[in-house]
Amino acid sequence: MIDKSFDSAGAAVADIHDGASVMIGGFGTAGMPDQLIDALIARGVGDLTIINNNAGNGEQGVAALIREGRVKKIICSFPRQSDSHHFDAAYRAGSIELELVPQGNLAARIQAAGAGLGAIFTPTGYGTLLAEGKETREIGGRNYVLEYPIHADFALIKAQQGDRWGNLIYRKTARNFGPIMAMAARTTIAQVSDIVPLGALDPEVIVTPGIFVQRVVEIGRESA
Amino acid sequence: MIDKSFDSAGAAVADIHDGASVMIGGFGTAGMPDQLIDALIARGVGDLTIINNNAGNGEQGVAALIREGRVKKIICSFPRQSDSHHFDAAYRAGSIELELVPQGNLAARIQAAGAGLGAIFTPTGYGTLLAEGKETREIGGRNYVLEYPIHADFALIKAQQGDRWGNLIYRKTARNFGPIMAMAARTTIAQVSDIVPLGALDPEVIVTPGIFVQRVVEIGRESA
Amino acid sequence: MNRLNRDQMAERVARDIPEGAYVNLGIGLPTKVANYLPQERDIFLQSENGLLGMGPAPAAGEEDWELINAGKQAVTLLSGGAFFHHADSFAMMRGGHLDICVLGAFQVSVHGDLANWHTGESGAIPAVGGAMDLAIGARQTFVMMDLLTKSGESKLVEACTYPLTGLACVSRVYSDLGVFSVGAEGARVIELVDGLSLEDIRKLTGLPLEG
Amino acid sequence: MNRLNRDQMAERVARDIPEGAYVNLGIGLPTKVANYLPQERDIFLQSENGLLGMGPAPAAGEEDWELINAGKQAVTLLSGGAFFHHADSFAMMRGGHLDICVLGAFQVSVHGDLANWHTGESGAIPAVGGAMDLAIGARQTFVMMDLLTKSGESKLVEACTYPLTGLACVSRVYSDLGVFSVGAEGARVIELVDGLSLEDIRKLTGLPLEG
Repeated sequence: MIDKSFDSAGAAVADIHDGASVMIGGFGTAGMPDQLIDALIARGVGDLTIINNNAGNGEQGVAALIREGRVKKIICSFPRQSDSHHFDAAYRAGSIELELVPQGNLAARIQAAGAGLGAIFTPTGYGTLLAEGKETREIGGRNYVLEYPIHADFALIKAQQGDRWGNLIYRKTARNFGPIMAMAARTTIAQVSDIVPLGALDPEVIVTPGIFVQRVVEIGRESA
Repeated sequence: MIDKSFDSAGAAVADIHDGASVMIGGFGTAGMPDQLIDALIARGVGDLTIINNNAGNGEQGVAALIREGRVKKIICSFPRQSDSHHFDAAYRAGSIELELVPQGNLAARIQAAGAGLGAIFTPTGYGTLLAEGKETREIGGRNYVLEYPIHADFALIKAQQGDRWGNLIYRKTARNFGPIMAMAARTTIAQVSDIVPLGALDPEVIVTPGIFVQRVVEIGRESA
Repeated sequence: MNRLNRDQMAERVARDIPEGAYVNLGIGLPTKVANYLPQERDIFLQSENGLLGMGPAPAAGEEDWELINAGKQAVTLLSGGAFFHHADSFAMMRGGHLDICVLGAFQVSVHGDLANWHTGESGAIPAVGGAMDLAIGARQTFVMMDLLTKSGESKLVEACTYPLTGLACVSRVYSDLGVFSVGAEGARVIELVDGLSLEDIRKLTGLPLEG
Repeated sequence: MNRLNRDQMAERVARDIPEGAYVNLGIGLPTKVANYLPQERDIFLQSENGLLGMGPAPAAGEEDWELINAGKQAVTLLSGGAFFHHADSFAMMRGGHLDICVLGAFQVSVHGDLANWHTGESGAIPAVGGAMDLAIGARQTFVMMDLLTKSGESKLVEACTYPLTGLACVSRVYSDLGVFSVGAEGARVIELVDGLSLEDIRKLTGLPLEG
């Protein structure tokens, strides 16, 4: 019997190693897998490459990882926010590397990784600083930039419900990067509000089929 | 008030013109929009480029379009079937052009069109007849073939339920190409078993948001 | 002269958004446009973080922090709205499915080039978000901005000096002083606020604008 | 010699599919493998047309023609299964998420090249379906075939003469006469049916096979 559920966030992240690349779901705080990130901080590993839309808000989640000095590089679209002071400080101190990616290229590169593409010609960024040095091509009268897939060793995501086969459904705009990151990482770890019995999720409404999810941890609604 | 529902299949396809490119959903007969195809046949236009996984089975759907001589070119992955005699005859007579595309490249090229990519490096077909003459590239130690998006003037698809804004849900494996074709065509026409009131479809389970659908026709369960 | 305030600018943009349009209002100032869309028109607001059919802000105390917009503000979903993941959301933009997006800007060139993501100052922390995708993806990109900087320089320019967001992507500029079309043919005046002449606007912008 | 029939071949393949594997059984002969997967093992069968967790054929009269497999046969869905669209389905294959696929073949080379989609005969109507995607996408591609053609030629070959489906993609060949590994190191015999010697198989295949 296959049971992908783990008893604790700590157990679920126990093999994330120094130097790992880690995708982290969430847009702002919606869909941020806080308990998994806390467990990752508690593990004490560093030199991480983090892929997230933002570079942390306030004191939680990605911000806390940066505050604790665990992040070597961040790949994101929107690092600068009113409460991104931990990133700002690290960036100004030169202690964190930033790869700034337009959000649509970020999503498309993650999706390309999950789908096994080698590279994509994307319309976004052509003629801007963010395409400097990159291969470009005119196709059908429009200009495109060649961008490569973003793979990761791990993805930490948050979903609403999961089952022991790893099937997931999400809640409202907390869905955001979860489904595509699950497809792009070698090991996807989902924190969910509830683990439900196999068959409880309607096969028509499962957003992430279990093939893309290796571990599921129930966090509960109150603490999530 | 926006109401994308049409009274009849005939009215919904009334502007499909000679020479149009038309994506048609379905894998085998599952998800085949038979009533829309019948209406298209009744319109009498020809020189069509059809994009479908197959090249028609038996006497219905795509097979009937081919039988009636309406198809100039078909882009598909699996034309040869036990009951694909209308395609077989047209192909042998040289009266239909075939672009044979591996099924994953077909899906990826349709998805690329919907997503606005200029081209993709895809792993499938490298070193085979189906990549002859195409640009290839080694990326990260693996070989890829450059493939271009497939756009269409129209997509004819079949869904289970729709609403007046064009939101759709599908049924079982009849989903197949519907969601990605809806994204890749300029005008997407969906035949549905039921048009339901706005708000009846749970926003978490809508598979194709209405932005990708221009027309919805209720066919009813019996005849569908 | 009858300079428009921000709400009046938003109202002016809203007037040009037709029924049935799929629209993204970016973040910041353009989100005000939503307040002026007539209730009787079905207009579909998209937010990059995965929703279509965005409704107004919830009542205080009713916020659901898993139902937010691109500016991370709590919003609601209209009946008929839908949720989807990030790749599908950006496919809507980049695949040309959005009719209109409305963005703020540092500068817009007469040919429709847009600069709105980066001041180019050394030491500034850059952040682009979805701006580049929206700018080049939507069928029409409207810019909403004050026409002049605080120090009186025109933000409608012959060529942008700030780092670009996208090339030849803006079609209209809605400003506090007037509405302009921009593009391959250059810039033209569509309308000016009461009390401002074509001569005045040429002086303010330094551009040989025509009506 | 104890030549395996098709059901025995299917049973032999099934023995090598571990619990938890995500597996695609293509169309035709390999679909028989499903009949021999032990009930007590959770094994996830994927079908290219958009389902994961495929169950056995329904009882006669219970067919739902919107619940079919890649071979267009009526199937069922296990509890815990899911439906998805074609791009996601092929992402499962091409993105390396499937552990194993099992395909038929016209020829397999000792280096793992596969030919299974086209005889190359002029006038033949070619059809590829998902074969090329599966062959190069799954982490392991198993081939299930008779080792010899009807006229006695080996289908395990030094180099394929039929048009290729994929290069260096097959890792194992399950045949009526034995099981072989193929790949960068060339072909090796894993097991032979009772009554067949290494010498015999070398003669039959014309290949310098080792055990």
